[in-house]
Order: sequence, then structure tokens, then C-alpha cells
Amino acid sequence: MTRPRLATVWLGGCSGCHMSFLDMDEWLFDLAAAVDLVYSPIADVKEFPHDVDICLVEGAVANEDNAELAKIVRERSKLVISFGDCAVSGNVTAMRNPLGDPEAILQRVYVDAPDRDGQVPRAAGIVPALLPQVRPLHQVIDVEAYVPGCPPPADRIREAIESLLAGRRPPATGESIRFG
Amino acid sequence: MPERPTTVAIAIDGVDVEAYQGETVLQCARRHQVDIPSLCFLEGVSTMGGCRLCVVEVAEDPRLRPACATTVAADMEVTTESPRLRSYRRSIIELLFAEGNHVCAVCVSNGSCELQDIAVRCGMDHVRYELRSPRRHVDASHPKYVFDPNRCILCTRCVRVCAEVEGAHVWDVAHRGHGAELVTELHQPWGEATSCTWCGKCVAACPTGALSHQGSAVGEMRHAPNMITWLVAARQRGEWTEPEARR
Amino acid sequence: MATPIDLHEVTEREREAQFRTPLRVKVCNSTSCASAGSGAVLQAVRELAEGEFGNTVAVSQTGCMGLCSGGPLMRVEQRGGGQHDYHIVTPISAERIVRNHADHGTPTAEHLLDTSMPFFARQQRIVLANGGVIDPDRVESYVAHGGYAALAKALTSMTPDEVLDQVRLSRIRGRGGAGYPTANKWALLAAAPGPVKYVVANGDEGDPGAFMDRTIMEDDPHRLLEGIALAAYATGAHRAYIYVRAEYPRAVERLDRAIKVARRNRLLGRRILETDFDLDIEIRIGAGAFVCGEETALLASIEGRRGTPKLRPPYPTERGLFGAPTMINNVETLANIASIVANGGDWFASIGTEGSTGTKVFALAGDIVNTGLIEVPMGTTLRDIVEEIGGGIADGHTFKAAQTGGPSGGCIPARYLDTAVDYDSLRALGSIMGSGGLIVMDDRKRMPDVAKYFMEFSRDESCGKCVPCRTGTVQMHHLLDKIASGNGGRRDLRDLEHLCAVVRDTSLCGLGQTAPNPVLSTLQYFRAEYDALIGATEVSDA
Amino acid sequence: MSDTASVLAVTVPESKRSVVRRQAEHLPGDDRFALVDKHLKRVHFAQDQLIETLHVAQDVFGSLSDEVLLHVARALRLPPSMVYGVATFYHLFSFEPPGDHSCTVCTGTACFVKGADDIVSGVAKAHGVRAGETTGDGRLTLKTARCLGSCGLAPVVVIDGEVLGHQSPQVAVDRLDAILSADAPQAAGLGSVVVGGGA
Repeated sequence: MTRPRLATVWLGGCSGCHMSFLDMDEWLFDLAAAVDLVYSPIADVKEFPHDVDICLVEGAVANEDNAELAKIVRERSKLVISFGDCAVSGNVTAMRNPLGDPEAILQRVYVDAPDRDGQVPRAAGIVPALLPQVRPLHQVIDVEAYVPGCPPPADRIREAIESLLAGRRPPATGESIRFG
Repeated sequence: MPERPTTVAIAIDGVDVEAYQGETVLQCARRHQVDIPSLCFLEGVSTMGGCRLCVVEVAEDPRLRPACATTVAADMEVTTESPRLRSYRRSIIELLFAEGNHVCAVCVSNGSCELQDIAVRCGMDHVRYELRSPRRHVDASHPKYVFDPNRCILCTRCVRVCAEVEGAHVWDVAHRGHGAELVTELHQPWGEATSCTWCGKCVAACPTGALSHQGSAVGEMRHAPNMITWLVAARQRGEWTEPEARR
Repeated sequence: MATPIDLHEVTEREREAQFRTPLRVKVCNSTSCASAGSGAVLQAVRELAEGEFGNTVAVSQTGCMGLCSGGPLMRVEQRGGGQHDYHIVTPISAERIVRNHADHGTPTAEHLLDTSMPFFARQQRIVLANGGVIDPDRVESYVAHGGYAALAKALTSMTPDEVLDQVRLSRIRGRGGAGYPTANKWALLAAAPGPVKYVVANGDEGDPGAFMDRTIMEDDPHRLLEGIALAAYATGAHRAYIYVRAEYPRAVERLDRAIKVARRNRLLGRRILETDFDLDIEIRIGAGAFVCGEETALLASIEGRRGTPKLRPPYPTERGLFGAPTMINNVETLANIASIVANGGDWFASIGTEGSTGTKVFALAGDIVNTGLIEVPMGTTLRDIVEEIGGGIADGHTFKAAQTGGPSGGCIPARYLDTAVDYDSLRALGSIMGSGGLIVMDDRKRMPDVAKYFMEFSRDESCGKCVPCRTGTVQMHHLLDKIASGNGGRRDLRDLEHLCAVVRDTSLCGLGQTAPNPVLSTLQYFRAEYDALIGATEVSDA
Repeated sequence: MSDTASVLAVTVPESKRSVVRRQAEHLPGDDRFALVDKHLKRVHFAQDQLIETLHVAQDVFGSLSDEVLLHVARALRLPPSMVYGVATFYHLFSFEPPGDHSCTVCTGTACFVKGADDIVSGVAKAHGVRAGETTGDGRLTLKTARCLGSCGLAPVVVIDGEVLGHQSPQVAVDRLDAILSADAPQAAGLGSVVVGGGA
């Protein structure tokens, strides 16, 4: 029997969810024995592979790269899991939404705020353009399950992955779904 | 000696319980440890009936009834949990999350927020609806308190507490519908509202992080809605009971 | 104290006056005709009469004659019989018409209306009986056509209970929308402890596309006052309010004048018509809020507060305006009362259907040849209304749907055109009678757009008090917009349907509870249009 | 770190001029307040007369400023927040001075069916103003209404109080252009003289 192929990606987030993932400590050895980690920011793989069984997605969809990667993830994964509050709800990443036009935000951050020589980075193909509004993952692609938390505590992540490996949905009740 | 209330028998979720004549289904259920969720209800001030989370099914009544405003009647059969009620409550909570800017991770009330607690209870693992992301300005002009309308759910507890218990009526709801918002006096900074007595009852009553003490950091704010209930019982009925500990 | 009016004497005097002039010209000066230019017509005819024709031509304004699409309308009555109606008259053609009548006694073919056409022939007018007949500003004119006879009869020869009995016999149901039996409401107020109780006339006609109440208030204000007086007498109230939309300044003006005149003639005030019955009526003006049509919101507005609905019970008849027992009746309902008392409840019950008695006024509008105000017996089929009275669909298109009940109602498709229109049949079709707006739509209209239009209305008119209505309407509108613009998927449609159920079942008041109706009914009858719009797009269920 | 929500609050709303608002007395010689007071006296300062009083005040002043609202609140002995809440609840009260001219497009059902939306967007585009707002130069206020009850004439537009039936975007825009150009302000210098003369 082949081992499930696991992937994790991060979109518009702070990588805190992945840090919490690492907090699973020694259970990571058990996990490594149970699955093939085929793609992850913590593994050196350049392209998102095909035939992924489970993919944990951290972060909201904030820029064009995020949107593109989300679509690839969807196409190539059986189960897509919204991983952490930014993916689930937009969270801190989406706090720019009320401010409207991203251009004004870039101006404020890169031009007005620095003491001198401010400029908006726009190198084509290098700096992805911001989307008008940050969106939770499930509003961009279909998502099979949600693991909220900022970040989700390691126990919660482990519980979710164990459920998925056992062919069940991660718990969608009780404290396991508390935001924040 | 206070008169003993007359009682009637009603059934809550199939269990026969004794209800006091004149009390509401919500009060009766809570006395019997059946926790019907509600955000706008606050014992001690007038009933608003706006959050609609406490809707229950009553046998032989085709409509859902708000438990906070439905008086018990003999032989009433009340159902407080059903798949339909669960799905409706969850939708209502999702609608609230989509309406404002509720970012639990950076909220002063994270971990002790009634909205967050009910979201957990209703099984809200994500919000299906479009985030409205309204642009709302935080009012930190008051020396003691902060009003963050991003987290306001318009339950109007603060309005009622201020008008009915403190008597100052600093707060009210302005505009309407999706434009509705809380204002102090003529929509001026709270710190300039001369009618504010700085009593802090509005802050105590708030179920979310919308009203908080100046200087509270993430997760530090503790509200005390029970203080209001206690205070009203003491003032109006002369009953001094032990106020429950702050949440 | 003012002298009571002598109804007989006034009637005689009016009749005599009618015989004095060989020619009487009445120009419809209701709002619709006024916007079409009836003011200039009236002025031109008046100048002609005062100048050239001396006293041989009597000119007056009159109330709505119904066919608004033909405005300005003008009626010429000749002494000894003969009455001709004209449409689309101008000051110049009006002059010509009057001259022809005065000089030659002949009608003018050019603008002549065929009053045997179904638009007129198929109507039965009770509430609008005085349209085209009386001058709304003259109480004498109302009295001469039977006005205040019912009140006189009730006050002098009937007990309050007997008045209530007639209303009960008539089986009239509330014309404001829900169709609650009027007599039941009256009985509740009559049984409520006094002495302070209130009768409130609900003239906050907010449905876009409905203007029957406005027409009654503007064109026959005394009919409303008489109805209120009868309601107050039957229920033991001595104070009444008329709540009028601020958008109806003319109705406010006319009612104000009518109340003053009525007081002066002891038709209102202390010891009405020299009996022991006292009643005063006060006008309260809204300020633009659809939700104030809801009873408890309306009362809050009269009390000078935000027009947000309150939880019921307690019902207004227990604790209403200023805490006192209060009964709220729709203007059209009250406008039927004088006729019921004058002719008897049985007479009224013989009109219409078993479950819905009497007539109903509809504001007929949309893609239809004849638009305007019509009054037909309950139970008239939709087909009769659309094809006969309305003259069919305009511009060579075909009928697609009729919308009744405004933002709380639904769209009825062509296959139900033979439905007899009454409270129960409309409800069975997923719509409601509502206040009487009836908008006809042709095959060019897309139903998701129509649903979106009404949802935008409900969204903007939501008071904001309860969560499902305040935020649910926003999300439903968003989803409808997404779907109607071709950007929606199956999941959006599913979310929309779920939200319809949430908002319908959990909202605090009628506005929220009925806000999903336009979506539900268009989904019920025109689902294929929604499916076609989402067919092209993305995601299925996860 | 303190409450991060301040990230959302890039600006705190500009403090209203509390000094002006707090003034118990209004400008001497402004007899418009006397008209409001006359009404108040007539209704015996009854608190339930708030909406009627606001109507009167708006008729007198054109719109409801903070100063006017506070005046009414004090006269009726109502909390300012309640007066503000009531005034903002109802569509017909406005808080900004209206433009020189007004254009109201009826968006009732009959007018909707006959294309009222296109008229709103047509006028909005032609004059660079959104529904419910006044143009930057204060010349035109564009409004929508929820059914004016002239359904037989749909679609209906009301320009400066005149009801116009069977409108189209172009007809409405042309009419507005004619009205606006008829009393267009003269050269800037002259205009300021006129304004200055009134002060």
C-alpha cells in the first residue's frame, strides 16, 4: 500500500501555522513514517506536484501568486484543508480590506512611511500584484475541511491530520474550531 | 417576605420542568441549566430580541419563537436544539462575522468573548458569506475606554444599560439597516460626550471586544455583564446577591 | 362651539346647484394627472368658464378616475343626463371640448374615452366610488354623495356593538397585506379597558408601485375620516391618528383641511352630530421608512422614535401607542367601513369570494397598455385584470409574470393567469395580496434581476434591529448580484436558498420574514433562468 | 503590543467642533430658530413631537446641522444621541445642505420595470455624482425615491419639483443641462462678490 502524499503551502500569512506544525515535535517522526511529504515550505521542492492526497494551505489569498498557487493546489490535490485563521477567515491578512484600494496601502507603506527614497516595488515577474481584496481560501477554491486557529495549536493540527489519515473529517465542533 | 411565584409545568427538550408564571422561556431554561444561546439578552435591562439566536421551536406553533421574549404557558413544549435550529444559529453567527471585522487573533476579548464562544458552540469552522469588510473608525478618545465598532454586533446592550440603569443615555443606534451604527451623543468622539459619567457599565455589558478598557492588550479584556444583572437586582428589588466573578 | 352640519340640507343644496348649470366640467387632479399637466387644463377651463361662459359652466377638480396612463382626464356632464370622459387632454383641446359641449351639445370625438371598454366596465367601485365625482376639498360634495350618512346612522340608531356586528358580517379582511379579519381586531380593542385607547389609520403606503391609499387620502379624505370615526365609535376610542408618509405632502394637506372642516361642521371633535360621541383625529407624518408600515414600528414613529419594530406580544391592542390599547387599520380598510355600515355587512359579503369579501383596489403598472388605479371584486381572475382591464401587454410582447405584494410578494407566471385573485389563492401561489401593487412584466424581464431589485429594496429598508434581516438581506443581495451578472456558481445558489430560509424563519418582523419571497417565488417558477446563469460557472459542491 | 485594531483605524474621525456644538446660544439675529421654537411651543414641547419638529427644522434650515439637532434635543429635553438616532433613521432628513438644483429619479417598481436604473446611472455619469449626493460645486443633488406614485407615467423623474413622465437617460440629462446652464454662475470674481454681499 502506498503512503498518502501530504503537502503544505503558505499563501498570504505569517508562517505561524507552519511553526505550530513544527510544534508537533516528536509526532512529526510518526507523521514522516505515515506519509510522504511531497511539497512544503520546509522541504526543498520547487514545483507543486501532482496527485497530492492531502494539502494543508496556510494563509489567505492576497496576491496574484497566491491565487495562482491556490488553483494549482486545487487541481492537483484530493483534499484541500484550510489551515489556520488566515486561510479560513482572512484574519490579519484581510485587515487591509476595509482600507480599499491596495495602491493607497502600497503608497503608505513604501513611499510615505520611509524616511527617504521610498518606492513601490513593482518588478514584473518578481513582486506579485496585490488583489483588490484579500479573500479566505474557500472563496477562491473549493475546500474540504477547516482547521482554524491563529495559529492552530499543535494538538489541533495533529488531531486534524490523524482524522484525515483515518479517512474522517477533522473535528468541526467544540474547541477545535475556535478562531484566534 | 417575597411572594412565592406561581408555577406552571412546561417541557424543555422533552424534560418536564417547573416554570414561574410570567417568566420567559429563556429565563426558565437557564434556571434549569439549559443554555439557549443569546447575544442581545441581558437580565436586568429591557428585552431587545434582535440577535435571534435564542429562537426555539414550540409545539403546535409553526413559527420559531425568540426564547427571550416568549412567556411560558402551561404545558408548553419547547425544543431548544434541532438540526434546523443549529443550522439557523450557525448562519446567524456567520452573518455577524461577515458583517463586521471580527479578527479574534488580535482582539482584546479573544478567549473571553460571547460571540466567539457561541461561534464555537454553533460549529462555525468557517464563514460562508462574503466578508463585507466595512471601514469603521476606532474611537479611543475616552480617557478610560475604547470603542471599536469593527467588533460591534449592534446588540444594544450598552445602549440599554446606559439609558435604563445609569440613566445617561449617552449611546444610541444611528442610521439603519446595514448602515446602522452606535453613536455617542451627536456622533462625536466619546471623549467629548459630556453626558458620559465614566461609569463603565456599557463596557461591562458588552459581549464582544467592541467596548474595552484603555490599554487592554490582546485577550486581556474581561467583561462583566453579570454585574449589571446583580446591580439591577440590588437597586430595584433590594436583593444583594453575590455578583458572579468576572468572566 | 361649531354648528353641526345638516346633512340633508347640504345634500339638497348641492343637488340644486347641479341643476343650475347646464354643463359641469370635472378635471381629474389626482397626483398622476397632475404630473401629466391637469393643473393647466383646470386653469384653462376655469378661465373659459369664468370669462366667456359666465355661470353656465361649472368647473371643479375631482379625484382619481383610474386610467392614469390616459391622463390628464376630464369629465363633462350635461344637465339632464349625458356624461362624457376625455383622456390626454391639453389646455387647448380641453377648451375645444368644452366649447363643443356648450355651444353645440356635442362631444368631441378626438379625445373621447370609450367608457364601455373593460377598463371601466369591469370595475366595481366602492372605495373609489367618488373618483371623478366629488371635489375632494369640499365636504359638501362628499355629503351630497352619501357622505357621513353612515356615521349619522351609527351614532343615532346603532350601538357600538351593532356597528361591530356589521363589520363582522361583512367579513372584511385587512387591506394592508396580511388579510387579518378586521372585525377581530376591532373586537380586541372594544374589549380592551378604557378610557384611553387609540385608532390609528396606517397610511404609510410604502410598497414601490402602490398608490391606492394615497389616492384615498388625497381624493376622498372624508371617506377615511368617516371610516375612522365609525371604527372609534365601535371600539370606544376617542382619539385617532392618521400616519401618512412624508412623501405624500398633498395627502397631508388635504387631510389636514378635511379634518378642520369636519371639526367646524361637528363631524369631529366634541359631541359629534350632537350625540355624546367625541373623537379627535391627528395627522402624524412619517419621514421615509418603509418599515414604518409595520404596526409596532409605526407606533414607535408616532411616538417620535426610531421606527423599529417591537416584539409581539404584547400586541398593540393590549399595549400600543403610549402604552394604551391601540388598533391599527389600513387606510383602504377604513375607507370601506362607511359603505359597510350604510349598506349592511351582508351586502358587502355578497361581493367577492367566500374567503375574501368586497373589492380590492390595485395599482396596475408595468408593461401593460392601461395603467392606473382599478377596483375589482375579490376573485376577479388575473387574466381579466391583465388582458381585459389592463388591455394586455404593450408593444407586441407577451406576458411573463405579474408581481403582487411588492417586496414582500412574489411573481406569478403565465400558467396561473386564471387564478382568481384573493388573499388565499395568492398565498397558495407563494405571493401575497399586499397593499395592492400589481406590476405586469413582459418577456423581456429577467427574473433574477427582478428578485435582486426587491432584495435591494428590502436591504435598504431593513431597520437593522435584528441580525438576519439586517445582514441576511445584504448577503442575499450580494449573491443575487453575483448570480444575475453571470458570476455565480451552484454553491452561491445553495447559500442563497439557505439564507432565504434563515431570514424568513428567524427575522423579528414581517419585513424580514417576507423579504425572501421575491427570491423564493422566482426560484419556484423561473428556476431555469437561475440555472442558465450559473450553468457556465465553476465549482460544484465539495 | 497593544490592541492591533488600531491598524484598521488609520484615522480617527475628525473631532467635531465641540465648541460650536456646545454653544447654548446661536448666532444673534438668526430668527430661524425662532420659527422652530414657535412650533415647539405650539406642540407644548411634547417629546413625541420629535419627528414633526425635525421636519419643521429641516424646512426652515434646509438641512439638519449638529447645532440644530442639539437645539431640538435641548428644547424637548431628549438625549442628543436619541435625537441623532431618530434623525438618521429616516430617509427624508438630510445633514448636508442641498444643491442648488435637485433631480430625483423614481425607482419604484413600475419605473424599475421601465428602466429607471439606466436613468440614475445616466445622470450620475453625466454629472459625476452618485445617487444621494451633491456635486462638488454644490449645483446639483441627485436623489432616488421609492415610488412617487405616478406609475402611469413611468419612468418618472422630478427635477426641481417638477414631475416629468416617460423619461429616458438622454431626455433627463438634456433637461438638467438646460436648467443648470440657465443659471450657471458667472465668472468667479462676480460670483464671489454675490456671495460676499450676502454675508
